[in-house]
Amino acid sequence: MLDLRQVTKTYRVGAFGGERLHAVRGVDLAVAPGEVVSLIGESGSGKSTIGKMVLRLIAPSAGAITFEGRDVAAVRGHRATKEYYRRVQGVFQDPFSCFNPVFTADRVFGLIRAEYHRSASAAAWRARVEEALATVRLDPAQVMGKYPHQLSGGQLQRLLIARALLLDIRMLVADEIISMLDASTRIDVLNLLGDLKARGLGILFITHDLSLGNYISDTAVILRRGRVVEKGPTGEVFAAPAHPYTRRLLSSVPQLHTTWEQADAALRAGGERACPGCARGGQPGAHGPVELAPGHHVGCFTAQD
Amino acid sequence: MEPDVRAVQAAEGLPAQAGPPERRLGESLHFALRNPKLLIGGGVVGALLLTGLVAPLFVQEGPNVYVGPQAQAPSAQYWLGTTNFGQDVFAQFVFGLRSTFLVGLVGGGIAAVVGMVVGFTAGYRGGLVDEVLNMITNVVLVLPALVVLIIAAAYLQARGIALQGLFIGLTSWPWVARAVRAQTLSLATRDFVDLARLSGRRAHSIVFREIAPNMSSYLFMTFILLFGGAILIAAGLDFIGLGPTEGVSLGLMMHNAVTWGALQLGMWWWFVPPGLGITAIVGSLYIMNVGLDEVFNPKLREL
Amino acid sequence: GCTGGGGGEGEGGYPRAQTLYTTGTQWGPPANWNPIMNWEYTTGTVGYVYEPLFLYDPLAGEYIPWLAESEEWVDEDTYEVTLREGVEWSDGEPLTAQDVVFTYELGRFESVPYSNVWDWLESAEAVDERTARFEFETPRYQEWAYFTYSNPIVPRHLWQDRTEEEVTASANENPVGSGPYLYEDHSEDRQVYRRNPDWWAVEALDMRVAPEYIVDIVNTSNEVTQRLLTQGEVDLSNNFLPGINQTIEGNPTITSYFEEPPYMLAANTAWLVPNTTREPMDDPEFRRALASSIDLQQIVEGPYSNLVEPADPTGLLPAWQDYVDADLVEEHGFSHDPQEAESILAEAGYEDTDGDGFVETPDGDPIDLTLIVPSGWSDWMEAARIISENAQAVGINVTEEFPDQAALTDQRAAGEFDLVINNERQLSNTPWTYYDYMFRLPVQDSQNTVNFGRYENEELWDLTQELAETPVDDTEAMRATISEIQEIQLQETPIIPLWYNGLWSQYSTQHWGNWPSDAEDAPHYLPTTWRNYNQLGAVLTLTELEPAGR
Amino acid sequence: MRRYLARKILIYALTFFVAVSINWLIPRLMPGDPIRTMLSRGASGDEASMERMRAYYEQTFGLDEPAWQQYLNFWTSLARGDLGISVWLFPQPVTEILLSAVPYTLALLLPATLLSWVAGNRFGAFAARSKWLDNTLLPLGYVLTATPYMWLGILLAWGLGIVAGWFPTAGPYGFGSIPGWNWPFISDLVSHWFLPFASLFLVAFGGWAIGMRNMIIYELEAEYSTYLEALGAPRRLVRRYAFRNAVLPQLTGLAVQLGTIVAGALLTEIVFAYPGLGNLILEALNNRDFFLLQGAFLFIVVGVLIANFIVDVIYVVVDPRTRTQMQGSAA
Amino acid sequence: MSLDVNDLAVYYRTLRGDVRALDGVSFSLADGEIMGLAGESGSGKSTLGKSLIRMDARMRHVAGTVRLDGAELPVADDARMVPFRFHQVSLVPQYAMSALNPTRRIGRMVRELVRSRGVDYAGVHPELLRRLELVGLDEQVLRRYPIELSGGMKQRVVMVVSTLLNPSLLIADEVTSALDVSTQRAVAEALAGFRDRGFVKSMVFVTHDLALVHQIADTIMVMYAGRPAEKASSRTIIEAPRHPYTRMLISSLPEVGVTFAGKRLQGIPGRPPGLLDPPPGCRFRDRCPLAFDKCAEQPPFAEVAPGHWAACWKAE
Ligand SMILES: Nc1ncnc2c1ncn2[C@@H]1O[C@H](COP(=O)(O)OP(=O)(O)OP(=O)(O)O)[C@@H](O)[C@H]1O
Ligand SMILES: Nc1ncnc2c1ncn2[C@@H]1O[C@H](COP(=O)(O)OP(=O)(O)OP(=O)(O)O)[C@@H](O)[C@H]1O
Ligand SMILES: [Mg+2]
Ligand SMILES: [Mg+2]
Repeated sequence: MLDLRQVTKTYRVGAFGGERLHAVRGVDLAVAPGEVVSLIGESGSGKSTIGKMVLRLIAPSAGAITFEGRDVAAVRGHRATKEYYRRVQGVFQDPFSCFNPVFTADRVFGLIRAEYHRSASAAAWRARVEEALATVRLDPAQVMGKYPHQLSGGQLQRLLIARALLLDIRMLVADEIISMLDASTRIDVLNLLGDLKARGLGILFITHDLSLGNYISDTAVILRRGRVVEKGPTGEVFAAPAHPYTRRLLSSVPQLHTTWEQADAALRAGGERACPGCARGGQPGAHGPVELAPGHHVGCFTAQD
Repeated sequence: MEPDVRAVQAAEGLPAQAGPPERRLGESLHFALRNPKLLIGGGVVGALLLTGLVAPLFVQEGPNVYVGPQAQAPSAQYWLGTTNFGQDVFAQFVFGLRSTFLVGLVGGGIAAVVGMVVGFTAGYRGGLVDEVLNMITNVVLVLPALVVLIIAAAYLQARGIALQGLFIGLTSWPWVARAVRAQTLSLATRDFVDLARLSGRRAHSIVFREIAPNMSSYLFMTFILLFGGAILIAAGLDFIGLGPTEGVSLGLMMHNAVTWGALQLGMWWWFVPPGLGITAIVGSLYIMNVGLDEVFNPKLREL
Repeated sequence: GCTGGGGGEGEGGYPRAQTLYTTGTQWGPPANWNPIMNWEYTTGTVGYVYEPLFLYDPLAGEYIPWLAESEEWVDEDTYEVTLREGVEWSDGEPLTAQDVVFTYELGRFESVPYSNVWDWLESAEAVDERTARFEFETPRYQEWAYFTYSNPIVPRHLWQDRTEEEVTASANENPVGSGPYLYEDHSEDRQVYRRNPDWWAVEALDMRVAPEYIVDIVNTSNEVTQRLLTQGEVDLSNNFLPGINQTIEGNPTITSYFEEPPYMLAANTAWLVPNTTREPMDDPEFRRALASSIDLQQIVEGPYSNLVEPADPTGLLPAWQDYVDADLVEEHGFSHDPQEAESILAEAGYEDTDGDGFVETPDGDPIDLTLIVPSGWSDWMEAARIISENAQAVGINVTEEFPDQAALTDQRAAGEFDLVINNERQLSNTPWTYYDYMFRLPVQDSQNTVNFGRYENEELWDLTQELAETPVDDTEAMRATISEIQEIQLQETPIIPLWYNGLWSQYSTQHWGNWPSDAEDAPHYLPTTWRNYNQLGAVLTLTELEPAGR
Repeated sequence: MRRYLARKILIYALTFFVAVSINWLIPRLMPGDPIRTMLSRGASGDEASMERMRAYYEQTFGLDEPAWQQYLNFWTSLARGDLGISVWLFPQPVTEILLSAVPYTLALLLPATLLSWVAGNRFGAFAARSKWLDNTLLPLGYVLTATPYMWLGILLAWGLGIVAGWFPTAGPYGFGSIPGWNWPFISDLVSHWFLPFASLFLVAFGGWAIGMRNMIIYELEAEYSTYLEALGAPRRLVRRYAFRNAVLPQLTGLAVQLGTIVAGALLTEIVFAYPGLGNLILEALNNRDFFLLQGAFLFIVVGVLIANFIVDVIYVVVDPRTRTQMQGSAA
Repeated sequence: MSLDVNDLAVYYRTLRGDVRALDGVSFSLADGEIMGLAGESGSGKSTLGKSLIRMDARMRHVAGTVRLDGAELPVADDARMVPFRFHQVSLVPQYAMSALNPTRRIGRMVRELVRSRGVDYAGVHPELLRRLELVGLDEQVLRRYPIELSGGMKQRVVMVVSTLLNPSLLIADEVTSALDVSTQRAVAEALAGFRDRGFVKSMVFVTHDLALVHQIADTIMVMYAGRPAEKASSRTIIEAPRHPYTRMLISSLPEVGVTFAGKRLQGIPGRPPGLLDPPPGCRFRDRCPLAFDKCAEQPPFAEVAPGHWAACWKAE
């Protein structure tokens, strides 16, 4: 459904924009209906940039993004853009910053109505909103007419998802939607994503928290400095991380039942720096994705950084 | 002459909004009613404004009409005395207040509008648009405004107060543009802006309906400073004889008093009220502004 | 001891008791000392440094031989002037008839202000060292007399090699003249002269100028001048200082020519100029109605607090009182009379047909006139307000407007105005200058100096030319011509005299005494430093001054 | 750093170009003919000779050429440092007129600006967060900034000059003084300078004091201040740090305000008959002296630009944040 | 017993009344103990941290005492606290990223700070260098401006500076929340290292990430709505929590390996009560599956097992 091919984004930075910053480099990935793809990586690895490119908030410097067979770059003009957003929506990291603090939270629905459902009668619209709220398990009485600060992060995040559901979306970009939430509310939101996936939505789930990526996603994509270093079915990637970077990342994740020492020990045992990609004939430090197992690729770019 | 930019720069540290409107309003009101700076400043400005609005209604003849004896000290009949020609200084003062407020309103308003449009556009659009607007801003900033105004003032064959305000407005916006741009830049990174785009909003409505409301208190304070600044600039122009050629303003009164020898003749009643009026209006506006800052900004509130 | 004003008494300063401080002429830094550029030479360049052949004393109505000892019309077209003996330039060279001839020959350059003399002058030659002879095509006696006292003589030996540009566009630093003062110093805000010890008049006329130094201070504003005057830093101020009447009354050290209103001598007439090419100002009846509507007394007492006097209906200055034909004025003159104004209007068919309180033209067109005066000229602005009020009171819709001065000059020159106030022409030796100003023909696209109202009356212009060619000493003939002019003028009222602008002049007696005044025993000269007024005898004021306390 | 400066210089150059071009244009759009204005001051009333002189001087000033040619001429002579001849003060070269006026303007402007900035900042920092000072002395600051320059000037002139008689109120030095390097003259010079300086200083002082007060309050609330306080640093240190950081925006403020301060100086000069640019500009305007007007304007623009540039450079030196931004990205 | 907090109550003054951000908090901290302080946002963790070193103008000490190394800490008195700060109690603030004066070189700032506290800088300089090295920074950083450092570097600089005078108690508030996993780990381990080397005696490590705190803390105290819910050794808290809140919290944490498809985790329904006017009794009552009548009464924070405190009637 969503396809990224060799997508690259370069920012000009510095005085006169003289320097180039490669935020995303030659990323390939695909999201199918009913699939959750998690993008995982350190801060600055280009995750949000990819998400924003998919949402057309920024334009790729090179490469193509296609959605349902149509090139996203070809979507031009206000009307076409609106149509695109009818299908593809996003939810962002900080629920508090997603709401305009001077308006009530349900204004996000109002905006959708003003742009997409002008003709809907008030009653029909209300019904529609309530249905969406029900989907995200929110009580309309509790959230309508309230200001963002009066709602919890989890509620706000769910409002945002409900907002996306008001449209006929096929694809959701969820950019770190749970990192700002308390542990106890986090899981609710994740579960909600799971439900949506069951409804056939494709989800691009962006996170730096590996355990969360693992919980919800079907495919994991590990990003490092704008490049995909490992990509594969989530279970496989987490169980048998191939790229040293993935392994190191995993070992740093604080886990309830494993101490860091134990993780380190496990890492050492697994052969710390060996890259199975190189072992399979990739040029050490410079090879692109090498398929290890069906759908499990590893890339090694250390030499090019 | 120019608004106290610094107060606004300080306010840039202001968290874009300190809570939602209904609570903010309530709270702001609470603090507003307890803020002596705001109360005193607002009170003085309000009183003068009211005088300027209402008192002229009770003045029978125009401010320039020769109604009484010449050069008379304040008396029960002529509260502020009369000019060399027998014009009622009080009548001139109240009409002058009116036009002084008008200049402030027009000048401040136009500067605010231009500054905001430029600032919003530069901040939101970024890129080349930003560069070009920045350049324009810089040019206007270094052009010595008063000199340009002098030239512009001379260019106009007949000058009204509103026109004067217009010209002042057109030269005093750059710092607003800069400040608004900075604010917009930071607000534009907020996710709700992206969300509005995802909702199919067009750029201008994002700027004016999403970003601007978040800066409302800031914009209001900016306007107040511009208002005061415009009054001072106008007074400067009036003083060197490039003021409006019709009507009265406090600056013009000052100019007339000086050219007609009010100082030598000891006619303080002609000379002091307009100067004091300007100082009082502008000073109170500034004080009010600091008060507002304290009200809007929770960090500065004192309990 | 910071009051500084007089400066250090001893070292590093001009001694106060021997220095005269003047102000009121120079509005910008001294920029040139070129007597030919008569619109902007530094105060005193002519009079203090360069001198004319004659002075004309308008108060006495007589010519005073100055560099010249005598003059003579040898025949109708030939004029001879004889110089004094022993007059020297300040560099020691003798001043001769060649210098005089050279000065007029300079007029061959078109850019020299008096170049028009060659329109009717045929030749100039030095007969001998002291005698110059001029042959005329048309002897315009009145104008020639004007030239003999207003144009200063320049030294040929220093100027003969100068190009046109050097003559008319050079600063002429270090001026070498023949007059009572020598250039001493200048800075941005002052010009200093020192007394010329070898001035010819000391011997020839037993005359000496009293101040050793003259410091002329650049004006910035009336307000500053008033301060300086009050503080005794300025001895003579030639500024219009509103309210100075009260100061004169209240401050014994500040005086002026008269002790009572109008305090000042008259220097020129302020006119209300109607644009006679426009309706309804082309109608003499309308102009007359307008003239009658104006309450001059209100202007005189209001903005001017009696510092000026209302003008005579002929507009001639008090100095020309002799030329005013009283009978004619009695018969045709006008004065403030609203009823009269209204009835003139009614008779001429100006009626308020649409009921807006203002009359329309006989054709029924609404009248909506604008009176312009330069913005910033506050006395005139106030006067304009009064005139509009007066006119409106009789039903003539006049509103005042205050454009920028330069803009006004443009409009005035192009004839794009309804009504304007103007006082271009100054006091001079002959009323001819006034009639020239009023009636000059032909009217051109751009009227820059005269006849702004574009009034076309061949008869008056012929009479004016006749006057120009009347010898200056033939006062009978002059009077006759002038009466003829006045007869038409008073009936036509092409231009409405308003008031006499004063020769603004107030002086402090703290340091200098024996100022001109109308008192019997006081000098009767023009107490001014204005440009071109030294030739009217203002320089003589300096010879009469006495240090105070003596 | 070099890149940054290069960029700044480019911006300044463009600004300069635009500003000066605007200035070239504006007077020419104004109604009024400079030559006629000049000649009409003269006594000669003869229409014909007047016309001839007008043609002559128009040519002398090059005003008879087409506008684009005049514009080109303007830039070429500017490149030669030639600002033309003044119409009003004919035939003085504009450069000369300006050179004799600028020292006076600078003598007022520089000390008044710098001292008021320094003193205002100190005072504002001192008053901040002291309830007593804040409520008593700062209103004074507000009143000072709100005072029209010329009004304060005139009040001072009358109060301290005329009434008290402590200071002379007009001119750069006594009208009877002869310039020279001697004490009487120098003290004379200073006593004339003092009142205009003081009135400029006071107005600006009030502004800076208030600005500083407002800025420093924010700085004292900033997290680095909180951290220092949490570690028990004495108030003195905390304030010193806050002051330093608060001064930086004040520095930008200085650049932004320069145009205004210059305007104030011009007004003050008029009040005190100080022979700086103020009166020159006003009279040049009244006389439609394009050349002098352009020259004065050029001086001011160049001055403001230079001052801005200095501020920019100082800013870069004292605020490390700008430096890293210039290098493109944070470490 | 290095720190002993007894029934501490600190309120925020607001327009609409007091926010009871800390309401009867008692616990103690042994020498060498790192106590993790966990809990939802708004539960009062930072307030507790601030109370121990410097209350801001809005905070009001209502009740309770704090003793450090046997001496009473005058927490309510800003001036009298000064001698204790830095020397005895120190802080790595939540806002470590912006805790350094942006316009001072770090070295100079440290020097001035140390001197202002009456300590000879030359004496501590070598130690400063040693500790910087310890956290992986070289001497160069002292010559840098804060903006020239990355977030993690700044975080570590602040840690070193705050502990330079070997305080007895260090409060580290959310020092790792803004960092990504690998930096987070480095910083957390460095802090533990400081304790091991005796730079600080004991530490309160505030975070909302239980998994992280468990890695380095000896004990964990879980707070809920301004009150301590449970305190025990890290292991106990993770493996055998007694308070229903702690239990629910831990069971809602996904771990690597747990998936949505495999095992659907459950969050805690409801929201914590507002602290402006909190209901009487157990504050978790509304959300607690075990709640019963007695919960209308505030359960004491009682020692339910040796070294294990819980505030729940059903904790036994
Ligand atoms: N507008 C921009 N201009 C210049 N550089 C940018 C811009 N936006 C992002 N970058 C840079 O691009 C890189 C990737 O940024 P991105 O936001 O995609 O990272 P991320 O993986 O989402 O990180 P995080 O986890 O911190 O959100 C970073 O180095 C960032 O500094
Ligand atoms: N200045 C303040 N004024 C009023 N209430 C405040 C203030 N600061 C904090 N509070 C309230 O005090 C309570 C405790 O806040 P605190 O900052 O200690 O929570 P926290 O546990 O540190 O949360 P977080 O994880 O978000 O940092 C919260 O309910 C908060 O709303
Ligand atoms: Mg991101
Ligand atoms: Mg906290």
